[in-house]
Amino acid sequence: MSAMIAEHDLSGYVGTRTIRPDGVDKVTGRARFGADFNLPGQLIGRVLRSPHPHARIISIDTSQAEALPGVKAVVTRDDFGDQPSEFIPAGEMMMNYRDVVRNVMAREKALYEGHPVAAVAATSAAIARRALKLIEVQYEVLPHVIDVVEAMRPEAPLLHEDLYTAGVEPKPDKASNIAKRVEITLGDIDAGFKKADVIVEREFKTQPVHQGYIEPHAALASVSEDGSAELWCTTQGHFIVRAHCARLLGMDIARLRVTASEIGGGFGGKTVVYLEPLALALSRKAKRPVKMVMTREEVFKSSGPTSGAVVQVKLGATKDGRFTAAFAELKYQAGAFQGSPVQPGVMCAYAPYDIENVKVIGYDVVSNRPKVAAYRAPGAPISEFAVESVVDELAKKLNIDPIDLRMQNAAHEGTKAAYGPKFGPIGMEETLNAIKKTEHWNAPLRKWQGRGVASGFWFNIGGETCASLTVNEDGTVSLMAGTPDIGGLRASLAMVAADELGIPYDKVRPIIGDTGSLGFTFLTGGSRSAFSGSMAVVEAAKQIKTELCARAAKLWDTKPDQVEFEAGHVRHKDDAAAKFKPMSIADFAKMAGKTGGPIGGYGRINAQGAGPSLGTHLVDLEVDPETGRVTILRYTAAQDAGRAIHPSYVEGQYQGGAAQGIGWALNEEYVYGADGKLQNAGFLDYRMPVASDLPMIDTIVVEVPNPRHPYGVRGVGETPIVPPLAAVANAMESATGIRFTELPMSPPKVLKALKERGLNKV
Amino acid sequence: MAKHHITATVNGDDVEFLCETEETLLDVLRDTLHLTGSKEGCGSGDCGACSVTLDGRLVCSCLVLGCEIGGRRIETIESMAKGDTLHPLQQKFLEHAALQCGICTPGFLVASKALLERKAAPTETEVRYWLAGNLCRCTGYDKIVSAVLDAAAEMRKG
Amino acid sequence: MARVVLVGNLAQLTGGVAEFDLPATSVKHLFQQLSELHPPLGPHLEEGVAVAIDGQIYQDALLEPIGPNGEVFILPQIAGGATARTMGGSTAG
Amino acid sequence: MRYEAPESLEGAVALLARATGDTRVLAGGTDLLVQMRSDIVDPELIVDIKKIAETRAITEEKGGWRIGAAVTGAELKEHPRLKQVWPGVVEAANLIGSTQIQGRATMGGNLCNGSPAADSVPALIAAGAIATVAGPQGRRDIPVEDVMIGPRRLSLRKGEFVVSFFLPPRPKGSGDAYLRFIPRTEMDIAVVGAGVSVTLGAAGVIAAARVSLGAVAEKVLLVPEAAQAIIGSRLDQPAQERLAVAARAACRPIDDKRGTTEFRIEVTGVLTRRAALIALDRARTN
Repeated sequence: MSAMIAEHDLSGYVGTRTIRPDGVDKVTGRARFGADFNLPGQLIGRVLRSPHPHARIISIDTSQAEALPGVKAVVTRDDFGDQPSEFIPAGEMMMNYRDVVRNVMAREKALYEGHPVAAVAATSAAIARRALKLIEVQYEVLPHVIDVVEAMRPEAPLLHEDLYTAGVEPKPDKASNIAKRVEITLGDIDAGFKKADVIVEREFKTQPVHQGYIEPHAALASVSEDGSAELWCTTQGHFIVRAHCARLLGMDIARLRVTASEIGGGFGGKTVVYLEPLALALSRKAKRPVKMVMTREEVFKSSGPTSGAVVQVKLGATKDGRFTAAFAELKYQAGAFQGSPVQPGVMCAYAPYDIENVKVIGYDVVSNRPKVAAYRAPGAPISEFAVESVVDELAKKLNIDPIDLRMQNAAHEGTKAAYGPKFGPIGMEETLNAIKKTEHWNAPLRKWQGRGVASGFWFNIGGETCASLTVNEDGTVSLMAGTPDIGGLRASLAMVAADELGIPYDKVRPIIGDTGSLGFTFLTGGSRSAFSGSMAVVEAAKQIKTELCARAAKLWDTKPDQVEFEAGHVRHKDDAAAKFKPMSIADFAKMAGKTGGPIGGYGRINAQGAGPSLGTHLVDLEVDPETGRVTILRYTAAQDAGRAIHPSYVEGQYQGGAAQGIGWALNEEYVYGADGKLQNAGFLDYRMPVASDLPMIDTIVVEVPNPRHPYGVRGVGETPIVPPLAAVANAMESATGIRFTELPMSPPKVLKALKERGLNKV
Repeated sequence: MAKHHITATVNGDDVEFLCETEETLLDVLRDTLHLTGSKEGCGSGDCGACSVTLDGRLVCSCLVLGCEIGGRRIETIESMAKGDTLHPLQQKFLEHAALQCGICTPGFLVASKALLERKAAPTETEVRYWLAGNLCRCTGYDKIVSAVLDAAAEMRKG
Repeated sequence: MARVVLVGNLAQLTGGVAEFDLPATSVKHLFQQLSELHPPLGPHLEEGVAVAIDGQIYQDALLEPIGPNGEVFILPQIAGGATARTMGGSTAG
Repeated sequence: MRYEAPESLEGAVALLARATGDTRVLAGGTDLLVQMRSDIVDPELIVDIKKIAETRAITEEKGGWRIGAAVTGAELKEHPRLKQVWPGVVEAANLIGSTQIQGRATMGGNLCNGSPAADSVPALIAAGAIATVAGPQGRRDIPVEDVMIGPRRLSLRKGEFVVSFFLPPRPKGSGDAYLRFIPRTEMDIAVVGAGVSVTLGAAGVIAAARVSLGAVAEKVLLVPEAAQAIIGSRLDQPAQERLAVAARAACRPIDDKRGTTEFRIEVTGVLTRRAALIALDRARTN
């Protein structure tokens, strides 16, 4: 470790590849994830879930379960007070708690297979499982609807009798499964399409895919007799968990302390609550700690995948390749409750391009599936898959190189985005150039091999963020952040702190604080944790430097403006006599008590100015014409990071996003039977890419600094999943001449398409 | 039915425990012996996060019954570092940033160690196929495969 | 006077009017003026929208100043916000 | 739930014969433990046969090979001679799951799990393997194709279990191969499986052949028509086409999450042809 750091100038860690501070614990098995926490006297909680996709719950009889020796508590809908239908800010997020309480525990109806109906806590997992079998639930089974288009039909089974489409005038007088219509417009598309020489119009269909984190949801709750509680859980945002749970259980926020465990993957799926309120409710009843862990089947059936969707795209261009008008209509599945990511889907659809006339309409549609949760750039991969496929087709029609066509229409600084703002400096053109310059772009291809390129956009967000820096007696620094570290955050923040304070990286020890230790901090999501966290650390460091300068001025009997902080030391500005020896942080630490007490800084900000990150991906693949099997041969991902604090973890984001996108494009999907039940709720038949499915994934870290961040940083975590879907589809077209518009492009679909065209021969 | 009384060797230590027939080796490791480095990602042998070696043979501990291991030798992630010294694989995983969230890391390390004990100089393809039973959702496998190849090279240098 | 533009569905609450010239000096000030002009807008502005002032996006920034000739777009809150309701996706594994 | 690990055949047979409730034989456990966990089975008695020496041995016998029912895929692969004589069988057994699964999974378990998609079974059937079964009436030999009669249904009688497999002597000029189709490169259940074994006669003409198909019917199929289609040929283009047609004709697959009926039938022809070509190539160099 020290060897690696020695290579670098101690005054500048940002941009280097340090070893993560939490690394050793993670390679030795010591790191504690959600299911690794235990308490004396703890009970095991299990959930009874609806076997029906849609059913009215007539009655729930838990008496036999409660009578089973070893069962200490049973909770049902009766243990959770109803919530009014109002959208309440939970952190920066708005949620309708009426839906949240119903998703956590079914009330009037079970709305999807796996919807929680009751939960038990017992002295052993075996007893808890037996108790579930003793709970008698009377259902009135109702007709169900799974498909988004069917759910939109007037005659479709209605999930919520009180759901009226928002965003349409006049307000509809009849309830439906369409929760919301959204729209953005820029210019006049009719005029724009009139100017077009070529117009491509197509419909696309995607299936819901799961975030696929390897660590199942887990929670350990302990409620004491005075109603105060502690909760350990695996989450992307323990302050959000606290907000939701306090609300659902009617607790004072200060009485609930939530500690985020190490998190075994989230990708957006661990931004909501499932087990946490149940564990708290069970513990409150049993007055004993309750531990709950989902099985993999429960994760697939009951935690949020992202939307499947149907997307229409219409794009017009002049002969010389200038886009004149763009239209899209997006129909996104929300699952059992409203709130699909259709709005960001609408806003991102054409964001990579500078187009005068744009109109995008979106529909948020409920159906009898688990409520969708965020998944990496929520909504964007779906709409941009459709748009980037059509851009590719347009390039072929116009006989223009697909990178050149994108370049010609690329958004850049000053471009007015269809969703409102003017872009600052962004890296669309830079990533296109980076890809075009690769040897990969011009490498030869054989028969049945194809090459595809596609770009992607994601906004990124900032938001409320706290971080503290405490100077310890020996001059070392303790760093506390409030966003769970999913992929190297602690390393990035420690590097920034070390650079700000001019001390060695390994003298900074970062941890993730619990909800009692820092002010409200929004979750790890929206590609915000490194962006916002580093801004908060810079603010905290500034406070320390100011404080040290003030103390030095007093010690030296000089004016504060006579001293300055530089490279880890406080110096007297014009110290000709050299009688004031520069003081290090360690010097101050030793005499902290004598000079006014402990030294520390506390950054509390609402980070603004998150810069969008654009990326362009390039993929080669080969199709087996006789079986429809697709092999990914080569992959290059270029993306604008603004400034890469830790290049390895930035590259890791590009590679991980690409792999997830490849899975989404080729094999991953939720498969439902006619009975409305999920048929592939496990890693065996929900086919995420394995090591032998992928090649090395080359990365190009483009750096177009974000002027609103002290180090120029942009979030990078989400954009990488946006380009792969279309890149793979475009490569499929190049390999077979067939434009695939439905995901996943699984072997049966591919072989069918080849057969229909008589191409299924070597 | 009385519990089974089992004695076995785990990470070089003699251990003695009681377990029900349906308890898996993974349950025993995590809940009875408190060795939580082996993770449960699926419970069906599809993710490899619970990988351990049983008499030197790589297995998913979620697919072995606790009552099957009487008199056998089990090695888990907890025994991979020796004293203060990380195994070369552990060191290379850190240097290559071969982990993001880290939940799959113990399984990958145990599986990779088993590979390098059988094959000192595996090709990239051999590494990828050997590790196909270990799911990682974060990294796209790139840095994991690089770390294993690099560790192999270093171990060959001795 | 600041030039104010409503993006997306919000104009449905102002009888289709999407553009305003208002003497607003801060986001809070602007929200007050808009709510007075078009009461139905009020709850939506409170629910959480993003504003782009001279091209820069701000979320939950009531105190952000608006220049005399500022150009302000009021848009659905970016993922992580109200309209997404699903919040941002994960930044990492 | 009782667990017994007898060290003798007789002990195992006695336990199985006496058992009243749901009883399961445990070999590698890679299917049984998953079914127990997902509440598909909840046995009263588990009989672990791995302590019975005979189930764990690989021995040469009358010019052929005897493989214990509880020998793991990894052990098969590591055997110095077996993969030269029966490469198809060894490869098939090694397609069952991951490296970790290989450390546990056995051909006995793969067969007795009663899945039509079992990877090692078409290879065993193509090889003409015989299953040796022990039971209350003593031992008997059953051609592997006659062990499974339907999904999760076996022809074994009460108290019987598979002890070992016998692979017959291999004439010179013989070769076998097994191919399966899965969407990924690893970790999936076969959507289609094809095992082919051929023996060349004079002048490189196929004198004998066996073709077996997995995952395209309620059980693993032995398809004599497909074998007939190539016997007497050098597997030239027309013979390959006849083989594909005959193999497809034997399919009666289901539509499910893993593949459509149409897809399975189409790919069966392709894989059978490809497996035959590999088997032929091996026969020529043997």
